[in-house]
Amino acid sequence: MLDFIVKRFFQGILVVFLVLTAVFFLMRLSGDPTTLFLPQDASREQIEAFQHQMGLDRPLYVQYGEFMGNAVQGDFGESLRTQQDALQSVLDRLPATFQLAAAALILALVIAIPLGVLSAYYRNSIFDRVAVGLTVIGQAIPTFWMGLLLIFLFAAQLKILPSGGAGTPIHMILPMLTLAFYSTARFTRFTRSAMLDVLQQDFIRTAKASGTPTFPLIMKYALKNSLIPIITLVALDLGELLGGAVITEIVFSWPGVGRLIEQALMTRDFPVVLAGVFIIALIYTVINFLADVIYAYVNPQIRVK
Amino acid sequence: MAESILEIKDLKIQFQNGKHIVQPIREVSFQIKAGQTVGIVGESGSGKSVTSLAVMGLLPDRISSIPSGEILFDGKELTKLKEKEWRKIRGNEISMIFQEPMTSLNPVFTIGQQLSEPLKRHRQLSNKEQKAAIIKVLKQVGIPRPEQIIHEYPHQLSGGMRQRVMISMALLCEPKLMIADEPTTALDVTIQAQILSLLKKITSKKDRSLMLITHDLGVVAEMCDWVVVMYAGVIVESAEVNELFDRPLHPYTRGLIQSLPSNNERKSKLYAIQGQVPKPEQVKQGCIFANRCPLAMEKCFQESPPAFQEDGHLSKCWLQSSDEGVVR
Amino acid sequence: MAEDYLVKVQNLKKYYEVSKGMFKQKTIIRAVDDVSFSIKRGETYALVGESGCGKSTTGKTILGLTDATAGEIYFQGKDITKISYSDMRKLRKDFQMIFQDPYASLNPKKTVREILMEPLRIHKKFEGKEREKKIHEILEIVGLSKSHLHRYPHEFSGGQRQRIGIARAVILQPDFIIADEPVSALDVSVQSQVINLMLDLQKEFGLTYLFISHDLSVIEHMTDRVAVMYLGKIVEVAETEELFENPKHPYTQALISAVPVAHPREERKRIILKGDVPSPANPPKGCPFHTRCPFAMDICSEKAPEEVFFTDGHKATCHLYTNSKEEIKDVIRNS
Amino acid sequence: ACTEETAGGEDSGGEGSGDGGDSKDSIVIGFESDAATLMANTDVNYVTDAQIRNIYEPLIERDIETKDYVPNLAESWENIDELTWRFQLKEGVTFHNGAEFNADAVKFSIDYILDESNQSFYRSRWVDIEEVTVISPYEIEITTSRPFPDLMERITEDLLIMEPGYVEDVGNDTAANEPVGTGPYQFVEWSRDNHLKLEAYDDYWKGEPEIKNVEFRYIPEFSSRLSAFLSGEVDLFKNIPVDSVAEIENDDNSKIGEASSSRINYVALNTFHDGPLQDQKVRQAINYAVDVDSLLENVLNGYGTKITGPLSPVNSGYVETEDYGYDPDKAVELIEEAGYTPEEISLTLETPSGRYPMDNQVAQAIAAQLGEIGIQVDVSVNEWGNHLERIQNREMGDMFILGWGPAFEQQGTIGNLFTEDAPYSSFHDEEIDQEIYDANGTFDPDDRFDAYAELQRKLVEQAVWVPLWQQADLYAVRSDLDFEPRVDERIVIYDMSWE
Amino acid sequence: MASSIPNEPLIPEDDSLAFSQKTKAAEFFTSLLHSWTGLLGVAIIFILLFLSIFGHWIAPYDPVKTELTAKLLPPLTDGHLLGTDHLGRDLLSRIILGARISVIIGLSTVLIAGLIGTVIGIISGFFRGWIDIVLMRLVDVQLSFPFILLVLIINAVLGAGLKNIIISLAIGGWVIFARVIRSEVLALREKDFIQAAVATGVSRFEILIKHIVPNLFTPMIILASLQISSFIIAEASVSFLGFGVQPPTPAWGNMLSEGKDFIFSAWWLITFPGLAIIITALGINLFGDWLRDTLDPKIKGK
Ligand SMILES: Nc1ncnc2c1ncn2[C@@H]1O[C@H](COP(=O)(O)OP(=O)(O)OP(=O)(O)O)[C@@H](O)[C@H]1O
Ligand SMILES: Nc1ncnc2c1ncn2[C@@H]1O[C@H](COP(=O)(O)OP(=O)(O)OP(=O)(O)O)[C@@H](O)[C@H]1O
Ligand SMILES: [Mg+2]
Ligand SMILES: [Mg+2]
Repeated sequence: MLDFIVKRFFQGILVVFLVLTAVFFLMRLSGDPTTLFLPQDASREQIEAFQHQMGLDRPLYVQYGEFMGNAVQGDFGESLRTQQDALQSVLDRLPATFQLAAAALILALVIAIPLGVLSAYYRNSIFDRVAVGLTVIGQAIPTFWMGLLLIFLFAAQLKILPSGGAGTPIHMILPMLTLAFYSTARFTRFTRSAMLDVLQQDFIRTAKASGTPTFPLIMKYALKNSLIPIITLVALDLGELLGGAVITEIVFSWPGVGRLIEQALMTRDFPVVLAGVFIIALIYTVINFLADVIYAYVNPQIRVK
Repeated sequence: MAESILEIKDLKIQFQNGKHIVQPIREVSFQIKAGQTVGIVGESGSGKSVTSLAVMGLLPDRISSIPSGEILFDGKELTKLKEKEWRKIRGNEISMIFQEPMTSLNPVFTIGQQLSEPLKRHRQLSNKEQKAAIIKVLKQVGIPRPEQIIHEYPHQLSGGMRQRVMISMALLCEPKLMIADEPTTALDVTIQAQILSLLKKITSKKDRSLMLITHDLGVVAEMCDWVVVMYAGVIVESAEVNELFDRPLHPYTRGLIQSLPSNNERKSKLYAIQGQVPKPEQVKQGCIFANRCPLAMEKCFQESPPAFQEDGHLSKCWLQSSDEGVVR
Repeated sequence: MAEDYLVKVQNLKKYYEVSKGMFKQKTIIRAVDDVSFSIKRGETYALVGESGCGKSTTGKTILGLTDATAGEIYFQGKDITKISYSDMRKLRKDFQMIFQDPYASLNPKKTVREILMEPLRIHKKFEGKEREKKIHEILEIVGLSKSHLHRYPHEFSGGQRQRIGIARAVILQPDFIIADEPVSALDVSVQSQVINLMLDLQKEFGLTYLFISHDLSVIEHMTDRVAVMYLGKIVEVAETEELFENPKHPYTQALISAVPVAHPREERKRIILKGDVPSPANPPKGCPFHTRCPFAMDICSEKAPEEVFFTDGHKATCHLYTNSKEEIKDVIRNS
Repeated sequence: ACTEETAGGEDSGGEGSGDGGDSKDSIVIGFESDAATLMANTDVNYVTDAQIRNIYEPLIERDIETKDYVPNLAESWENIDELTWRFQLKEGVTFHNGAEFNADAVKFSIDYILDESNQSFYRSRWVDIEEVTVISPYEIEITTSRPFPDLMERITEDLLIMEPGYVEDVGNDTAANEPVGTGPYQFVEWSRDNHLKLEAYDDYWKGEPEIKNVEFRYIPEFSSRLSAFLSGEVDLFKNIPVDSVAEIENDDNSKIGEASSSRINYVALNTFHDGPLQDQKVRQAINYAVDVDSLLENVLNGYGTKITGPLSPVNSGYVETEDYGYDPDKAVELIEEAGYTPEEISLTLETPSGRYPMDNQVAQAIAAQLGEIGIQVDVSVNEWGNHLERIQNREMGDMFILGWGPAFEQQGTIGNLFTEDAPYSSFHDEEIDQEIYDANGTFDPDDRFDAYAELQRKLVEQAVWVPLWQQADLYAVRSDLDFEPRVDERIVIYDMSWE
Repeated sequence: MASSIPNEPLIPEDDSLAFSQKTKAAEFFTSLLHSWTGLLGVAIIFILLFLSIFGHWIAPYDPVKTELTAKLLPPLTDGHLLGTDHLGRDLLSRIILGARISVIIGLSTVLIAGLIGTVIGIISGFFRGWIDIVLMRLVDVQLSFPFILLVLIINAVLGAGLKNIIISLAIGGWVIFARVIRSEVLALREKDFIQAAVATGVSRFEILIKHIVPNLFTPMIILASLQISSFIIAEASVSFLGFGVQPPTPAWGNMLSEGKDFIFSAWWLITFPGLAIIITALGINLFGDWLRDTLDPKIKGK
């Protein structure tokens, strides 16, 4: 167990390190942020002064070395745009992102698992077909389109929900729905197919043969087996929801990490991009680790005694 | 004859996969008397498992149906039962041991949890009583340290142990009939011997009936009182066990017995039945075995033979018809 | 005499390193643990034992499908454990394998013709027309026809596939064939067809078989000598008839006694072994069988037994025979 | 942080709904992005500036009608010599924290810009300042290292006064998040990328503002912004695409505010590379072939004010220049005179997307217009950062669309666009270079005006670019809000009121 | 979408995978006729391909021709079936021509990503050892990052445009191919028929090319068909953020991006391209699902 944790810890560090390295060089390749920050009328000398000030005129490897040296100490530098501590800016956005992701995830699970279970149980019935149809359509709808549609309906036409911003729980409804939509489709499908898989297993027949009625059979015997693979998927999706909700965050003006990174990308605010990438890679790694641990916990076959 | 615990009459079972209809069970009739161990032998795909599932009411929903025939259990017609009524029977009056001990237990529940299931469904017992009852059967099937085992998960047990757990589960509610579908095929020889002797011990006590499904004639010879030989969804021969081995009537049964290596001289060519078992959709008119039968006659290809019977020894072969005379 | 041995295996070891589950440490599985035996030209040598005892691993290691951890394998007097993959390739025309699972051993994307052509092509045997002729010939020998040439494996039944597998193995006319449970996946009626085929081929081509099986009645029927394996070790070797008549090792005895009878009236005294085969990852100390042995003595759990030789090359590895004969009888009687 | 947001959100919801009727004293203003920092004198971006100008104040303001400098925190000023300026400051002004406004604050604010470690983006404009000297508590002197006529402009446009005691006390980081100024509104709460809340400063020296509570809300997506406006969450926001104007006009509670901005849009004709554009005649031809009126009418729905030269009438020093007008025949003629046929000219036109009103649509329409006379134009759209970088690195293709401003001084535009150093027009001519240099050094206002007037005429004659228009700044405004859009894009809440 | 996750198991059981040439087509066809979802998917894909090839002839108007006097016409006016956009371009024509871009992007990304991923997966799975470790770490690195952000970052480096969006999507998308193919190869390696080939003396290279690769086609095709739609959607998302295919080239993503500002005034501008994307993704997904169900007996199941 300890072995495993130590191994995963170092693996995680390696992964985060490599991600940072890759993004560092990618960002430098993306161009020079100077023009974006200085006034348009800045002269050549002024530009050079800025580059010098920001350390952009030094050889890449020196910049990289310094960046890594500082990053190890949790110092990603200051945002070029806001001059705030880059890491802090990202951390400040994290709660909003977490809130949204958690809400969306819970919503998705609450809808998807019963739907997937029923769908699998009533395989090939009308209900199943409708459910499967919805999931296929759900996976075909781009997030931003869904977002726009919801804004159009609930904010512009019906005027019952705010179109964006954060603050009250009401503000969260539309972005949560948007984010949950895709996940719900995925989870439903996955639950359904995991359930179908399980329902074909011999041990289900065994349970039936000992007179177990349908409801406990499904809820107790089959679902627990299906939940095990779902955990991995949920972990992956949580990662995606945390880091990949860029579009939803933009459409609904949600002050989260994704939007911050996108903005930083557009303005080539390197320190913020890197800090954001760092946090996301870290979260991913941690979530995956936790998923493995939970997986091992609920799956007695690999649990340590 | 009177106390047959299970009687199957002219059972037909069909599966429908989309527009495809197959009938893997076409004519099956046999009975099991109280206290008897009846062996059902036949090669892969002959319909042994499907038959047993029909007796348990576990044929897959929607895609399977029983177009005709009856299954009488203790005088009760089972084919028309509702799911609720089935539940009272399953695990309680009829129980089943499956072929694959590795996959027949739920990997995420402890042995104890799984064993308590039939008790929960069919007996009103306190937790303590449940535990006591479980430990008792576990001891009965020869599982060491049952108090510990009930807290373990299936994957922590070996194949033999798991099969014992399956057997104990089948025994828990003292059913009138047990069905064992190839309970030892997946096991090693030495473990197989353990399990067979256990089953023997169990059936010899009280009068438990056992329907033992196998493809191994040796197991039949070892275990059974009565034998039913199936071939491609049809019962071709059925007889008392000694009678069957001494005087097999159907060429298929004869072939099976003759091809046992121990019935052949060492290093000589084994007796072999030519060809292979037809799939359910390949069945043509006439005797189903005709195309592989060394004694096949014209008639065999045209008309399927009825069940000829002689002192309870049944055989579905034209050779038994009076005008041809009984061979041997 | 020594030249008579086609295959000679000496102190062969094959250990697998596996990590089970994500939290668990690596464990070493001693699949084959110090095994020596020799196979004479033209004989059928059987390897018998329970699941997981290392039969297949032994076979695959001999064929160089996995590398041996230690030990030597002599084929026609040459040690083949030390030669390179490409040198080994050339040798392969002389030894072949028949696999257990007829469904997994044929490439589903290739026709029968392609499957049979490959060995000829690889070893540059014959030219164009002749190759076709050879393929037709071999198909006929294994009981298939030309009409099957362009079909894919999935269009055949298990028995037919096994025939194709056998055809592939013998098309190069090798000297030596390892058959790993060639019939255990087959139906009873087809099983005898395949056994007959193997017997025929042996006669026709003078093949030497290493026949791996757990089915003692088949072994008794068709093999010349038997090695009994238990937990990666060979515990007894004897001529087949001798072994079945006069098994020495308690494990062999139990194994033979466990075979179901052929007739309901036949009586047989059973030795029912207690417990299960221990894991090869964690084999018992001393004699690996002592945990289940009805005759286990104190020494069995302490010291691994030495080989004991009886008449006609019959040998067993058991402490019962390392002491004097008298004591043995006592032990057996008292049990 | 979550609880803060929630708490903040609740009362904002109350204000935002805006149905309080007569008792209404709060406003919600939508912005496409957050302020980069609330520190004054740091970020040049208009979004930041527009917001913090309600907190901080400049020394001098500009009358947007007359374009004259008018006193604010400075009461008067004089030029001692070409290198020395002296300012008299207003007395009795207090910062939000109660501290007195005085000369120290001014010196501190300028020094803040000049201090390299503060990384002010304004610093580059202020490098010619030599020293700031406090003469008396309400008198200050600035000396420059060379004649710097532009200083007035810089003081007016850039400089905002910070409270030195506060900044030194709490440090730059805190001051950047919780600003203290002398302006009409004081800081309440800032949730990054979410909102900024201000409240009226009771002791404001010009008198208490009418609107008491202000919230800037950040909504990056236009459609979300619009929907927030239409649903009443937001009372005011800027930058409406021209095609959405009707939508707002049709809404009963809304109106459109329009101002002709001092920001101009143009099509640059790149002469840095070899090619037909180095030929004056070809450049002129393109000027003839682009129908600016039609673009304005059809693409911009008439929102915008046509310009004909390098400056807009808003700029000081503007003189009227000749309009090329739309004359495709003349264009073809000129091209042929230059030794080409239109068909053999193939040009690229690069544009950002969404940076200026309808920018990429304008580019596509221009391509179509040039296509009419046979010139093949390939439009490509650049991400904004790339666009700027390509210009800066002189990697731009033949033509590109860019905006400039808001600027008032002629030097700010001409000096920064048409010299060899400045790539933003990508036009360069040695003679003009020299004239610009000379004009910039001219201190006498009249001489300076004449020099620039001449330059404007020359630049038009050279057809250095295709002048398009002054951007129309379009605001969506709650109909009962008294709000006058300004040419300088500033949003002065102090001047607003509810009817 | 990188979560183009191991949704359902992709590894098909080998034996029912194989169809003999003759029966293959027939069996395929009948199985298609029996599945209306599969048929619908195929129909949509055919329409899409048809439009992308013959779009120029079918489109009623020049899709890039601006007609400023006829801008923002609602559907069904003046011969514009789906209306016009803010530059007076015919929406229907643009959607028809946009199909081509979607097809190009879908196919070429899946081709590039599939190729890279497959090659890496094969190398990793077949040769194992250190190269496997290195490559799989690379995969880990990439998987510890949201797909869409990755694509954005790469696009920020490369700049916008058709070619670049394809490259960035491919870079973002190869991982899943590598993973799936690697595990397929690992599974194949252990198969008896590979062992049989080794035993016959087939060289390693030939084993790879003749025995392993042909058995990868099915999982590759299934995976590819399931990935295409996520690439198409991802392109639209990236275009929505301003990267991606740039105007005036008609692509559904940039049409949406341009149209989103008109959500209140001209609903058709985001509605129809959006529907086009959805229908396309739907069609491809249906087809992919059907393909998997047909080729993968595990799901088809008993
Ligand atoms: N769900 C099903 N759908 C269609 N056909 C089925 C189904 N289940 C079984 N069959 C068919 O019914 C026939 C009998 O199958 P069954 O499992 O009873 O054989 P068996 O005698 O038990 O064979 P084995 O020894 O292999 O277990 C087979 O041909 C099989 O293909
Ligand atoms: N590739 C492998 N990696 C790890 N362990 C292996 C591998 N192959 C075999 N083993 C282990 O080695 C031991 C011997 O396996 P082997 O397949 O040789 O047994 P066997 O006697 O052929 O059994 P069976 O009768 O089941 O085929 C088993 O415990 C098995 O789990
Ligand atoms: Mg069966
Ligand atoms: Mg084996």
